[in-house]
Order: sequence, then C-alpha cells, then structure tokens
Amino acid sequence: MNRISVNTAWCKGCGICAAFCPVKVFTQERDGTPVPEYQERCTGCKLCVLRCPDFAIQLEVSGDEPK
Amino acid sequence: MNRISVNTAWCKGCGICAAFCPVKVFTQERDGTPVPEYQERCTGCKLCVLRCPDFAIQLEVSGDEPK
Amino acid sequence: MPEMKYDDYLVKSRMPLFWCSGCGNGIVLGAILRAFAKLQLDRHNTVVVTGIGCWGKADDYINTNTFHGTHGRALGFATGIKLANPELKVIALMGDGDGATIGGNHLIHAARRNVDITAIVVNNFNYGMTGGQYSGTTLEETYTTTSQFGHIESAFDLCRLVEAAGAPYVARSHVLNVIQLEGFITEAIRKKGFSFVEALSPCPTHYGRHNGMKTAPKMMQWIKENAITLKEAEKKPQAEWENKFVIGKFTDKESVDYSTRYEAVMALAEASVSKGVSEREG
Amino acid sequence: MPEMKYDDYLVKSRMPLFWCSGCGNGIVLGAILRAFAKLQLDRHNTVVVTGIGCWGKADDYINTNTFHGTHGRALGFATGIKLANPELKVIALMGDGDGATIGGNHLIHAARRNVDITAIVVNNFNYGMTGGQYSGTTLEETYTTTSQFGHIESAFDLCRLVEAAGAPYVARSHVLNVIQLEGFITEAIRKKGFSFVEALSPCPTHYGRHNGMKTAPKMMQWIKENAITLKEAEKKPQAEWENKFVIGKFTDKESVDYSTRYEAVMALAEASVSKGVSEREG
Amino acid sequence: MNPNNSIRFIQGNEAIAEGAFAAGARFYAGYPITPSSEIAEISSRRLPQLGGLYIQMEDEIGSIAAVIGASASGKKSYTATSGPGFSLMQENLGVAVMAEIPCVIIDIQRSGPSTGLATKPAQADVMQSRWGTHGDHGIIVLSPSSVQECFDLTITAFNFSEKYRTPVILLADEIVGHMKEKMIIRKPGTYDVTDRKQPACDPADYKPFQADADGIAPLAAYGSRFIVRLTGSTHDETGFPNSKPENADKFIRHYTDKIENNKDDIVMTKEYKLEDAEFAVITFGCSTRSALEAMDLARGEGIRVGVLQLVTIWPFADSQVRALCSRMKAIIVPEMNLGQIIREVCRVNDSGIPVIGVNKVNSEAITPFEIMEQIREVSKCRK
Amino acid sequence: MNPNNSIRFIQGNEAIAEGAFAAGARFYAGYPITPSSEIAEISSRRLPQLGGLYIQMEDEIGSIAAVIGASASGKKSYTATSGPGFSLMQENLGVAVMAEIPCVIIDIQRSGPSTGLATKPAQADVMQSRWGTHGDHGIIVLSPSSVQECFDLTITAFNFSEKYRTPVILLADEIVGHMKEKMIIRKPGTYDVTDRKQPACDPADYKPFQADADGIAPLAAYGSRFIVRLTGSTHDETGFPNSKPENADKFIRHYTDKIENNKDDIVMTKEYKLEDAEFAVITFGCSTRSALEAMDLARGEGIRVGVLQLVTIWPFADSQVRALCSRMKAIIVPEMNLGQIIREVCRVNDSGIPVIGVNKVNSEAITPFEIMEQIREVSKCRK
Amino acid sequence: MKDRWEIILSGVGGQGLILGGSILGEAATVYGDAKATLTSSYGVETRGTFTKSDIIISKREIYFPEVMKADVVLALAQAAYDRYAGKLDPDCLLVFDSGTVTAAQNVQASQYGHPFNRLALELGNPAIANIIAIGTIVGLTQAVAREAFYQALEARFSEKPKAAELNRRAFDKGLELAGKKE
Amino acid sequence: MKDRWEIILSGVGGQGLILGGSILGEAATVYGDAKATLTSSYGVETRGTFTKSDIIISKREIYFPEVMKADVVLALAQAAYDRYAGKLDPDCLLVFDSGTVTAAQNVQASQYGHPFNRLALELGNPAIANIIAIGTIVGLTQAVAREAFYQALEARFSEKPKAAELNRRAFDKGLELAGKKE
Ligand SMILES: Cc1ncc(C[n+]2csc(CCOP(=O)(O)OP(=O)(O)O)c2C)c(N)n1
Ligand SMILES: Cc1ncc(C[n+]2csc(CCOP(=O)(O)OP(=O)(O)O)c2C)c(N)n1
Ligand code: SF4
Ligand code: SF4
Ligand code: SF4
Ligand code: SF4
Ligand code: SF4
Ligand code: SF4
Ligand SMILES: [Mg+2]
Ligand SMILES: [Mg+2]
Repeated sequence: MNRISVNTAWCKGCGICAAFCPVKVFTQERDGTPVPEYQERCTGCKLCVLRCPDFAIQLEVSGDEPK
Repeated sequence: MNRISVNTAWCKGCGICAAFCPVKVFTQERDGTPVPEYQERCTGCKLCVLRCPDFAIQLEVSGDEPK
Repeated sequence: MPEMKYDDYLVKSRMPLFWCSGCGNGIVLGAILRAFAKLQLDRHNTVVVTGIGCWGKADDYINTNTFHGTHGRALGFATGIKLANPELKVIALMGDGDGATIGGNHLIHAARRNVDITAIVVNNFNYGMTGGQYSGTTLEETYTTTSQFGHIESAFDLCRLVEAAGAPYVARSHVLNVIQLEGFITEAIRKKGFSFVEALSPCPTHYGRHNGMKTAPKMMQWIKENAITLKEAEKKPQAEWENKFVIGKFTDKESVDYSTRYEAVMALAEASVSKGVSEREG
Repeated sequence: MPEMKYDDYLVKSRMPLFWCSGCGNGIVLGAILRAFAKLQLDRHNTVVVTGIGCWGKADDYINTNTFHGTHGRALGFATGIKLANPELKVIALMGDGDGATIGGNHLIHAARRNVDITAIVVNNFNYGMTGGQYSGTTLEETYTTTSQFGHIESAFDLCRLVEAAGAPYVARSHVLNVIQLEGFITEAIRKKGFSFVEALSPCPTHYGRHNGMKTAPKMMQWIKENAITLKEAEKKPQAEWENKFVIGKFTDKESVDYSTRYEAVMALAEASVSKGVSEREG
Repeated sequence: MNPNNSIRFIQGNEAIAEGAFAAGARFYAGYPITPSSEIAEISSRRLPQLGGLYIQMEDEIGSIAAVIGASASGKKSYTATSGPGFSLMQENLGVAVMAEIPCVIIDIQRSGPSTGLATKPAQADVMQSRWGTHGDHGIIVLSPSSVQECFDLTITAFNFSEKYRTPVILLADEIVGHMKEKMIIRKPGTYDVTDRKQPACDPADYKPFQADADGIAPLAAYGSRFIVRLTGSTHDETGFPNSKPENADKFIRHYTDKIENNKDDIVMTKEYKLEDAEFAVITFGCSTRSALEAMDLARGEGIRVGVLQLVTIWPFADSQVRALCSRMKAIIVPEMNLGQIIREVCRVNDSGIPVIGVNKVNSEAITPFEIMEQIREVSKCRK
Repeated sequence: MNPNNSIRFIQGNEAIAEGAFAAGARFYAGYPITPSSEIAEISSRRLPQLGGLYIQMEDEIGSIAAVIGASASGKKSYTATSGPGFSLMQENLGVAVMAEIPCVIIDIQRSGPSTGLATKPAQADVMQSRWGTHGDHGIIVLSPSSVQECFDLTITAFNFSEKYRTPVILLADEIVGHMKEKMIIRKPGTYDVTDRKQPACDPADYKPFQADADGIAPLAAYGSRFIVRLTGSTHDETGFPNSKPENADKFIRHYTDKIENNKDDIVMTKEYKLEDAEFAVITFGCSTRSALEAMDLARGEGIRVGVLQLVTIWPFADSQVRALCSRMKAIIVPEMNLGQIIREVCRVNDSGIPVIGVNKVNSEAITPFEIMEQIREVSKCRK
Repeated sequence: MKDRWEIILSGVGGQGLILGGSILGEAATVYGDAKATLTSSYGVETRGTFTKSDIIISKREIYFPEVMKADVVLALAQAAYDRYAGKLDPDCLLVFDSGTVTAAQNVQASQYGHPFNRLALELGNPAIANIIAIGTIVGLTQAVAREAFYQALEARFSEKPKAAELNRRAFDKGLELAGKKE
Repeated sequence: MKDRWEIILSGVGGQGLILGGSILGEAATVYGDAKATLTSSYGVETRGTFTKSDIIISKREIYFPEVMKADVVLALAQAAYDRYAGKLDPDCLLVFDSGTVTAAQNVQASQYGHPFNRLALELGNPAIANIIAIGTIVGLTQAVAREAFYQALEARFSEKPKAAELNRRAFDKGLELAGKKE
C-alpha cells in the first residue's frame, strides 16, 4: 500500500488534496488538515503531491524508492 | 485649365508634389521649389495638394469653385 | 456654427511648419484636419492630446483645445480628459517612440479598456526629435544613430498588437495613400470606443538618410514598394507578406465604450446609497 | 554536480510558505522547482528575478541567485542580467498586476526583442498583495475591492498579446493541470529566446472571496470549468470559446535570440575598429 | 438616523477620502499601494455614488496623467499612493506644475527606500515631496497629524490647489493613515470650498496662462466656451511654445513665486504652549503626537517645552521658525527619517541655538520617551 | 599616428562616454533624450567594439533596471538621461541604493520643469539628485565644469560607485555636455580604476549584504561561485527579507552612513585664489566657468575674490563651506536655478555672513558680468 | 474611575481584533463622549502570525496613539500571551483565552483567563470570541458604557439583524465573565 | 599678436558652422598649443533658422565659453548679419557672405564681404562655403597656424581623400581672400 504523510507544520488545510484526489483518499479535520483515511484506495498518481501548494504531502509508492 | 499655385513661404522644396504627380506637371528649381511647368496636363486629381506636407499647394480646378 | 473648412482648424499664424522638408507629419496633419472638417467637429468640444516628439508638435498647428504633456503619456492624459467629460472628442497624436515604445503600456491598456479615444500614431521608424535613434518599430537590419551596425531587434506590428489588446477599430495606411489614410482617420474619430490608426511616414532627415533614402519621395516610394494590402495579404501565404507593411483595416467591431459601461456602475452605485454605506475594515 | 532533486532548490528554512491557505502560488512554485530539477539547472548559473506581489515573493523560497526589484520591472532587471552574461538562465516570476498591468510594456518589448528569458506570470485575476483590487486581467462583471459594482473592463488575453508582440514561445495552463504546467515551464526554460507561460491560479482570499469562491478548490474548479483546450477551441466557432480560458501552447517557433544576434554586432564593430573611429558631429 | 452621525471613528485614509468628497473632488485615478489602498477602495465605492468617476490606471504614471487630464476637463481630481508610486509620479507632477493644473496627490509614507517595508510607517518623503521632480518649481505640501486633520487638510489641499492652480501634496504617513480616531465629518456649509477662477473675458481673448493681478490665471475647462491650450513645455500666456529667454524666466519664476508670494495664506502652523517655553519641539505629521505627549511629560518634570507643528511643510515656515529660534534655548526636531526637516530648521536658524534631531528609522513610531530624553539632555546643558 | 593622439577637442558628452570606457564600463542601457543623446550614440558605436553591450530600453524605467541588472551580473554599467528621464528613474534608483548595486547615472540637465526647453541648459536638478527617490538614503553626486572634468569625474563616479557599492550620479548640464573643449584622454595606467570588492570567504558562507570592517560588503556577480540574493525590499545580511525594527534601523542608516562616514574621501572641491580672498563664490558645474571669469574681473578691480568649486555636490561639503563662511565677508552663490545649493550654504553658515544668490533661469548661461555685479554690490556694503 | 485606558488586543491574524477594537472605539467616541484611538500593527508577513491592536480610550486628548503603559492586555493566542505576560505591571489586567493559552507562573498582572474560543463555539460561531473577550474587558474596566457598546454593535450590523443579535449575546457573555477570575 | 580670439560663427542651420568651428578648435588644440572652446546654440526650433557657434581660442585658460566681446563675427546669412552688425566694436572683424547678405551702412566693425557661397559652388561643392570663410578668418587673424588647420582637415577626412583635398582648396581660397577687402 502507498503511504501518504502530511507535514502538518507546512500544511494549511486548504483542502486541495482532498477535493481533487481522483479516488477520494482524504477526509479533513475541522481545521482542514487532511487525513489519508482511505489510503488503500490510493493509486499513487501523485496529483495530491504535485497540487499541494505547501509542499506538505509525501507519498511513498509501495515498491518505489522513497522520494 | 486647372490653376496650381505654390505658396513659397510655406513650401520647403521637398519634391513630393513633383515626384508623385501622376502626370508629371511639376519641374523643380535648384532649391526644390516646384514649378507647375506642364499645368495643362493637370487632371485636377488634387493628390499634390493632399500630399504636400506643408499645405503649400493651392489648386483651382477649372469650373470648380476656388477652394 | 458656420461650416468649418479644413484650414479653419489650422493655426496659420505659426506656419510654415516646424518640421523638416519632406517630413510626412504635415501630410498626416492635413488628413486629420480634413477629417475634422468632414465631421464638422466643434473646436470647443475637441481636445487634441499630443506626446513629445516631432509628431508630438502637431498640436502647435491645431486650433482646437490641446494638451501637450510628456513623452509617452498622451493616452494617460487623454483617458482622464475623456472620462471626466464623455462629451468631448479626444484625439491622441503620438509618434512610434512616444506611442508604442515608451508609451506601449498605455496603448494596450487604453485599447483593452475601450476608452473612446482616437489614437493616431505616425510611425516613421525612429525617434525623429532626438536625432534618429531606433524605436520599437525600427526595422531589423536597418541603420539608425544607435544601430550603426544594423538593428538586431524585430519591429512591432503595432496594428496586430493593438488588436490583440482588444481595440475595436484598428487600421494602417501610409502618407502616400493619403486619401485612404484620411478615410481611416475619419472612421476612427467617428467610432465610439478606442480606435487606432497607424500612419507610415517618412523621416528623410534621419531614418531616410541612414538608410539610403535622403529624400522624402524616396522614402515614400520605399514604403509603397514594401506595402501590401490586407486583402492581397490574406490571399497569400504568410511568408510572402510577413516582412511587408500590411495596409488596411484590421478590425472594426462593436464594443461598448468605457464611459457607457460606467453609466451602469453609477446606476448601481446610486441604488446602493439608499441601502446605506456599511463600513469596511481597512 | 550531484543530481539535484526539486526540493534541493527549495529554501526549507523559510517554510511554511508565507502565502494564504490554498493560494495557487505554491503549486506553481512546485512546478518550477521540478522543472529546474528536470533540467538540472546549476543554481550558480540561474537567476530568478521577481516583481512585487504575493507571487513576487516566490524568490524567498528558491535558493538560486535571486533578484527582487520593484513592482512591474522584473523584465527590465532580467534583461540587464541576461545580456550582461548570456550564460545565465534567467527566469522572471511576475503576477498579473506586476507582469501585465504596470509591467505590460516591459513584457511586450522583451517579447519583441526576444531576449532569452523565461517569464512566468501567475494570473490570479487581481492584486493579491494589496488586498484584491482589479488588475488588467480581472474578468468583466466580476467583483474586487475596487470594482464593487462589477468590473467594466475587458481582461487581457495575455497569451495573445505576448504572441502579437513577437514572443517565440507562449503557453497557458492552470494549477489544477499541474503536470501540463510543469511541462510548459520546462519547455519554456529550455527554449532559447523569450518564452512566456501564464498560469491561471486561485487567490481564494480576495478574488475568490469576492466572487463566491471562498476556498481554493472552488476557485480551481471554476477555472477548470471555464477552460477549453486550444485544440478543442480551434475546432469550434470563436463565439463558443472567446469567454473561456484557452489552455495550451500558442506558439513555439524558431527565432534567434537577442544575445546571439548581438554577436553579429560585435563582429561588425570589431571590424570597424581597424578602420578607425571617425568623429561624429553632436 | 443617529443624531451624532457627523462624529465618526475612522481611519485617516478614510477621512482623507471623505475630505476629498467634501471638497468637491469627483475624479480619482490611481494604482493601489500599501498603505494607501483604502483611499482607492473607498473612492471606488463612493465616487460613483456621487456622480464621480473612479478608475485604476495601468500604473502611477498613467494615474497622475489621468488625474491631470480630468482636472483639465474641469473635475477636481486626486490620486493616492506611497513612496514607490510617488517616485513614479514625479515626471508628470512637473506637468501639473508647468501647465498649472490643480490636483491633489496623497502620499501615505511608508518605510523605504525602494520597496522597503510596505506596511510600516516613515516620514522620509519630506524632501522628495519638495524636490522630487526635475527643474525649478514651487509646491504646496500639507501634513496631517490626526484623523481630523486628514479630513480638514484634504479639503484645504483641494482649496489651495484650485486657488493657486497648482498641484498640492498631502503628505501623510502609515500611522496617521491607518489609525482610527474620533473625528467629525463636517457638514457642507461649515467649511470653505474654493473653485478655480473662471475667465470673465471674451472667449476670443482668453489666454490660459495670462495671470490676473493676483498672479493666477483663470482656467477654463475643456468643453467650455473657451479654447484651452495646455502644455508641459515652456510656453507663453497663450499656451503656445515660446523659447525666448525672457519668457522662460518669467514662467519658471512664476511657478515658485505664486507660492512663495502667498506664504501668509499657505503656511499653516499650530503652536502648543510656546508662550512660556524655553525649548521647542518642531514637528509634523505623526510625530506631532509624540511631541505633544513629550511636551506634557517634560512639563511634568518642570521643563518648559512647547511644540510648533508644521501643518504646511512646504513652503517651509521660514519666518515662524526663524522667530522661534531667536526665542528658544534649543530646538528639538523629531522625525521618522534621518534628518530632513531639521535641515530647513538649521537653514533659518540665524540665532545659532542648538538644533537637535530625534531620528528614528526602524519603522516604529518615535515614542514620547525618546523625545523626552533629548529634552532632558538639552535642558541639563542649558540650565 | 598622431603623437598628440591623447589630446582631443571634443564635447563634454563625448568625454563622459570616453570616461566610462576608461573606467571599464561595458554596459549601457538607456533611452535617448536631449541633451544627453550623444552619450548613447557614442556608446552604441564604441561599446560593441570594446566587447560591451549597448541596448535601448523601452523607457528610462527599464533602462535603469537593466543597468542595475547588468551590474549585478558583474558588468560596470551606466545610463545617461536628462530631467524627464531622470524623474522616471527615481523609483529604481532606490533599488540600486537598497540592493547596493554600483552603477552610474548621468543627468545632463536641461531647462525644466516638465518638458521645458529640451535644448537649453539649467542646473535645477541639484536637489532632485539628492532627494528624488522616496525614503531615506545617501547618494554621491559629482558635477563637472569642463570637458576634462567630464572625462575625469566619470572615471571617479565609477570608482566611487564600485568602492561604496552605491549608485553615483554625474550631474552635468547642457552647456558642459555640448561644449567642445581641449582635453586629454588619459591613457590606461595613468588613472585609478576601482573594481568592486569580491568575497574572499567560502561560498557557503557568503552573505551579499554582510559588510566588512570598512562598512562595505563584497559583491559577487551572478554566475560566479557565489550565490547572490539581491533585493530592494528590507533585508538582512543574507538578502532575505527581514522586517525586524533593529534590522530596518541598521540598514537604513547604513545607506546614508557609508557615504557620510567617507566624506573625507568623497567630497572633492577645488579652490581658486581663496588664500587672500575676502569674498568667495561657491559654485559648481557650468557656472564655475562664469565664477572664475568673474573672479578675474573682480581682482582686476581690486576686489579680493576667490572661488570654491563643489566638484562633489552630494554629500555636501559641510565642513569646507562652514570653514569658508567663517573666513569670508560674504559669499555669492551663482546657480542656473532659483536657489538650491544656496540652501545648503545657508544651512552651514554658522557665522551669519551674507550669502547672496545669483539665480538665472531664463535658459541662458550666467554671465561673468552678472556675478561681477553682485560682487561689486557686496564689496561696497562691506567696505 | 480611571479616565484613560490603554488596552492591547493581541492574538494571531484573523481573530477579528481590529474589528473588536473598532467597535470599542466607536462605542467610546460615537456613542460615548470619550476620545479614542486605534492603531494596529499591519505586516505583509502577519497572515496567521502575531498581530496586535492598541486602543486608547480617554476623556482627555490622546496624543501618542500607541500604548505606553498597558492597563489591559488581551491575549487570544499563546504567542501573544508570551510576548506580554512577563512585562506587565501589577495594576495591569491580563485577559487571555484559557482554552488555547497556557498561563505562566510569575506574572505580576492580574490574570483573567476564560475559554473565549470555546465559549464562542458554544454560542454558535467561533468568530465572536473577540467580542466575548471585549465584553469581559468592558465589564472589568467600564472603559465604555455598555449601552454605548450595544449601540455601536447595532449600527455596525444594522443590515444583519442575526449577526447583531449574536454579537450582543457574545458581549453579554463577556460582561458576565468579568469578575469571575478562573 | 592677440593671445585670445573670441569668434562668432553665425548663419542658418545646415551651413556647417559647427563643423567649421570644430575643425578650427582641433587646429588650435590638437595641432596647435592653444586652448579652445566651442559652444553652439542648439534648439528644436532652429532647423533652417538662425544658428550660431561661439569659438574662443586662447593661450590662457578659457573660463566662460561664450563670446563676451567678439573679435570676429562670421555672418553667412542675412538674419545672422542683421543680428550682429550694429552691435560690434570698431576693432571687430565682420566677415560676411557678400552674395547673400546686403551689408548695412553704419557698421563700426571692419567689414570683409566675400561671396563664399558662390565661390564654394565654383570650387564644386556648396557645402564648403564654411571652410572658405574660416580660411578667410584664419588669414585675417592668424588665430591658428595654417599648418595646424591642414592637419586638422587631414585627420578629419582621413578616410575621404577627395573631401580632404576639396576642403584644403577651400581653406586656401579663404586664406587668399583674407586681406582683400571688397
Ligand atoms: C521621459 C522622456 N524620455 C525621453 C525624451 C526625449 N524624447 C523626446 S521626443 C523622443 C522620441 C520621439 O520619437 P517619436 O515618438 O517616434 O516621434 P518623432 O519625433 O519620430 O515624430 C524622445 C526620446 C523625453 N522628452 N522624455
Ligand atoms: C510602483 C508600485 N506601485 C504599487 C505597488 C503596490 N503593489 C505591491 S504588489 C501589487 C499588486 C500585486 O498584484 P499581482 O502582481 O497580480 O501579484 P499577486 O499579489 O496577485 O500575486 C501592488 C499594486 C508597489 N509595490 N509599487
Ligand atoms: S493540499 Fe497541502 S496544504 Fe492543502 S490541505 Fe492538502 S496537504 Fe494541506
Ligand atoms: S497519489 Fe493520487 S490517488 Fe493517491 S492520494 Fe494522492 S491524489 Fe489520491
Ligand atoms: S510637396 Fe509641398 S512642400 Fe514639397 S515641394 Fe511640393 S509644394 Fe513644396
Ligand atoms: S492635381 Fe493631380 S494632376 Fe494636377 S498637379 Fe496635382 S497631382 Fe498633378
Ligand atoms: S526629424 Fe524626421 S520626423 Fe522630425 S521633422 Fe524632421 S523629418 Fe520629420
Ligand atoms: S492574497 Fe491571494 S495571491 Fe496573495 S497569498 Fe493570499 S491567496 Fe495568494
Ligand atoms: Mg518616430
Ligand atoms: Mg495577481
């Protein structure tokens, strides 16, 4: 399974990752902080990483080298 | 016959009237001042009037009201 | 008002013109004054705004209201003049340096805003007034006092630029085609909205002299020989005309001008007054 | 040089970013840094030049050489930087206000001159930094702090404008299309000559809030819904897309850049030295 | 309706906008910049309500150009900016001087030079406001120290501008511009509004630069019965260019003289407890507030301090300051800059008394204590 | 070859261009304007011969921006303009101050304000050259009075600029710029050329605004081994933004201090017959020539007059002028403006001696006779 | 009664402190007969970071508009609390959000901690914590009359009766807390 | 021999007066051991209208670079002649083009009229009237050495031997005229 981690020190809870994840991996806390609730669905498309305006998402695609 | 007169106080002898008169009505003096040597050829097209950059040419087209 | 003839707009007391022998500016001036006469403009309701340059001295010979400001800023002044009194006819006369080099930003923004001003740029391919340095319309590989080894920049296609900026009326002619030029100017002034006319014109003293065309007729001939009508150009592949002066009317479309649009703002604003002004946080 | 990863160009010590939650600037920044990594740019030979605005603060997070000048003038500084040392990779980051409103003239002239600079404009449709006033790209009928009754000006189509000014590389994308955006930026940097990339981006804090899109996802969705690809647009009549954001690569043509052309000037100049300098009259 | 509706608790910037409306201004062209943008935003909402026009131009150069143009069309016009924008306006400010076109330029000073610290205060454009544009000229500069003065002096700025056919600069600062304070929006009729003189002559005889006996030429508007020729080039009475030396001399002197000759009217100062003072603080703008507080602190310690507030900064209050110098033991000049007004004080200090600056440029207000410290210092030496 | 080839009979403008080449300048960006355009034209021909670059930008704003940028890339850079263009450059001049980027701006003064009389001389940008840009700053301004000084001072301008990492203004005027005169083109090696200090530290430790003990920070070029961060916003040593008050204070003072603290090096004056003088003429630029001629006329009449030429206008020669005032019976200050330098003279005139201006703004040079007249006047009163 | 109050309202950007200060100022000046000034530290870099406003309410002329010696400090965030707590005199009132701020030990000022943010949420809107806190300050100081504050609220929310009502309840809540030292 | 000459060269734009003055200055300074200054009245409005240059040649330092008291005036056009003729001292030399200028009666200066323009045409180029006139001035004044003038001409036209030759002939013609009072 791909591992998604959110750097909460950098994340501002904008909700972009959650809104545009093609497979709806994220839920959000009250303050917007994303929670990769359904990590198992993750296809590893990395769109959330690329679209996070705050460099706050790290994705380890299973089998991949950690990036 | 059309009557062409050149206001020599305004004319700067640029030669535009002479160069572009379709029927070559003008000759020029040494200093460029145009002379309507072949006035009889004049078709009254007024191009010389319109193209003179110094408002120096008056044309009375025969039969016309003087303008 | 008695009928105005073209030379009723001319300041005869300042003749002869300050411009060099053969300078095309006088031809454009004539075309403008005849357009004024054709439209029977009221001198009191007309403001001629000029920039700084040889062509920028045109207002010295026009007896309407005038404003002669700074180099490149004619359209800034003109915008204020027009918007403060939308009844005025405002005509801005600018050189290629003035209107399109230092003044390029005001040009594209005025076009975008569609302020009802007629801008007439005399493009003589260089800065005449300061002694013939290159401008934004100087042609590649030609010579000026500051491109003595041949100019290495491309020239603007001003009409294309102003069209891309959104102007609803855009046309180009040259001084030899004075009748066409006068026609474009007349249409442009009549147009409600931003209208732009470019007049290609000789500066025999500088650009001509540095490029083997010491006399005005020579330089006019050169312009003519390098010109192609828009109609012709449209029929041919781009490669055949892209280095030529395309002559014609590029745009003439409907577009509501700024002052008219502003009326809607005023109406909404008035309506909002009754609702009371709510304070905003700074 | 060890291989650079995208975040090797990031100034991590200054994180978190100064920008608002959901501001698209960070997405564009990411795309740029990844392009840098893809091209393995040498930090020492790269200069990022920024204007003033929210996007203008991007240089705070990039650890190449930087120049942060005045509002609207990034391309002026960049031109000097590049021409004085043609070996440098020069990237100018500008906002829509910065790069296309106050800075419009530098933009079109840099495009015309074909100086080898990559200009990346983040168009968020307003002046973010100063609190959300309208800019030259604010859409008609939308609301900003200074168009509270609805904006009455048309927005520039920046790509069309820059293309008309002569730029050899012109492309537009938006931050949701971040992969495409990164691709355009990479191509643009690689391009020798003036290249221009416009990135449509949300400013949820101001433009979004004033137009019913308080959150970044909403504003991004809106951009997406109003976008059409260049290919699609080309197939349809203009009326169907002229009010849409056309996304794609508008121009990618060959054109010799300024520095290369200047080499010819130097060669001719050197040749002229041997002939002796003849004095000119002032 | 609230019976107190003329009392407001608002920002200096808002009071400036209200002052402009009250003075009859109906045209704003500008380009937003911190810390002046509120003036733009309020104007964008209120001007169309008042039948006026708000436009954002592509830059500050176009903004002041449009303001000048609109004024030539007869509308009282203004713009607001801060240092970087004010620098950009300098060239066209000269047009307003040369073509003698009334307009008001508001500079809300911020910490500079260059982009500096956009949201932080300073008082460092004092000399620029006098000398920023090239060539010889005179100019009127007023500086408010409170929200009430923001309102009142904006009206005065328009009045001077119209009366003397000259650009007037309202030189405020971030502190005064962004501070909220109690103030009174005066009702129309309770203050003077000056409109530019109109020609009384036959239209055929009108010359837009022909001064009346009072030294000021009537200015007709475009679109009136008069033909108006305006220019930033050297011209004669008619508005046509004229390069004769005697003409250049006449007009260049005129731009300065029409202001210098009317200093009695233009130079405004406020005096606080100067009657019995031994030491004076000469101040302006936001620093006035620190000076007044320091004055009270000093008097609490038995040091007889008074304050002279320069409401009009330019033309400089030469005679008032000269006279003050001759009466005081020392003068203190606090400024949020490295010493600009103090140069002028020194210039007219014929008495040779000590003139000491309190200069602060760390982007924070000068505190009363900092001034107090200097007062204590000089009072020690001089006792 | 002509053995005298280093003697030339050329214009001031040409000498300025030659001075720039001699100083090692290799980048010019500008926008033509009378009466400075010859500098552009000569540079456009000569720079490519010298391996340098000439570019005309779209306006003066872009010109000074490109000059600053090119200097950051390591090329000595300059531009030339006149009043209207100089006004437009003011905003970006502040960038050069703030980012501490060496460059030379040449202002060939003409009759203004505004467009004025483009081909006529004036000396009316003196105060503007000091105060034209917003915010506190120091600046170096040199003013040549002869064609030889045009050459020499242009070299000095570049040297100061490089030495102090600051923009330097060469403030000439139409008379000096367009006058032809005998002068010597000095051969390389016969004059000093200063290049900016380069960092000696490890690239990892380099901070572009970290001053050495001499108060000046080394400036590496873009493309070198050092990473260079430059900015016109308030920054700290690293070039990153820093809005702490103590940081703002430090740097804003620095821009003035690095110049004021080096006045001994920077302030240059020339003295003529001051040893036995009772009256002094303080002058600069083209008016120096009239002053010297007047001095000789006066001495012919037995009046002991000397001349102090301010070669460096800014920073002002406070101590030199103050000392002079204490020795003279009266001072005369001729200027082609309505009184700019005279304000500074009055500021430091602690002795209270009469200071009299000879001010001419009709666009013609001040004649020696006009100065002579004032000399006669004061010598009468004082005898 | 003191005739001059120097109050600092501090927290992080977005907590509505300027708004709160403004209403307080309006209450004092437009609906009371005092003078007042409000200054705020603006900064491009203050989005979500430390921010403060100084409000001075006085019967006499107010010259220097910044707090010289605080009579009241409101700290709605830890950063704000930490900046001031140690520096205050014993006669100063330090009002803070007890929900988000961990109070320090050796503070000389009289401390009044209340969970303003939580209470605001309870009242239905997190954005009104500022008004509750200001209510507490008004209750503690009587710097402005309650009635005047009500009027100021009403005027400001004249077009939004719901918001007016909510703010009024928040203010009342604050008043109620005043005196309850936690 | 005078050690200072103040010379005015006047005419209308395009007559090559600045060029003539420059060569004179070069002769004096580069190829002679004098000092010299040349100032010209520029004007946007001087195209084809009155124009003048002041050239001062002196063994001593030259301070004020404009003519204070003319020793020589050259007038190549009527407008130029009219401006000066009446104002000159008896010891001034007034050199004018007798072909285009009608001389006045009560002129105190010594007048030297020659048909410079016509002579130039005869030599084959109307543009060298200026050099003929300057030749006359040099002949009359010895303000610069002939040899120096030749050198200056040569240097200036080093790449155009034909022009050099023509100008040299023009100069010689002028020298020849010097002394021949018409
Ligand atoms: C700010 C400023 N920069 C430069 C100038 C100098 N200047 C006057 S006219 C001109 C160029 C004129 O060229 P153009 O606009 O093409 O007009 P033309 O003379 O060719 O008709 C320049 C550079 C100026 N007056 N103001
Ligand atoms: C000469 C000048 N005018 C105005 C400003 C104020 N200002 C700073 S940023 C900005 C607008 C920023 O808008 P944009 O360029 O679109 O960038 P964004 O903040 O939206 O990213 C303005 C007007 C300035 N700094 N300098
Ligand atoms: S996109 Fe990034 S900043 Fe936004 S909520 Fe997701 S992780 Fe946080
Ligand atoms: S990598 Fe793609 S699928 Fe996985 S969480 Fe991110 S956006 Fe969703
Ligand atoms: S076109 Fe006009 S100015 Fe030219 S020669 Fe003919 S008449 Fe004279
Ligand atoms: S009117 Fe026509 S035909 Fe007659 S002279 Fe003029 S140009 Fe020639
Ligand atoms: S210089 Fe050129 S543009 Fe100017 S008047 Fe002469 S010909 Fe016309
Ligand atoms: S104001 Fe807009 S552009 Fe600026 S950081 Fe916030 S969201 Fe981004
Ligand atoms: Mg031109
Ligand atoms: Mg933006």
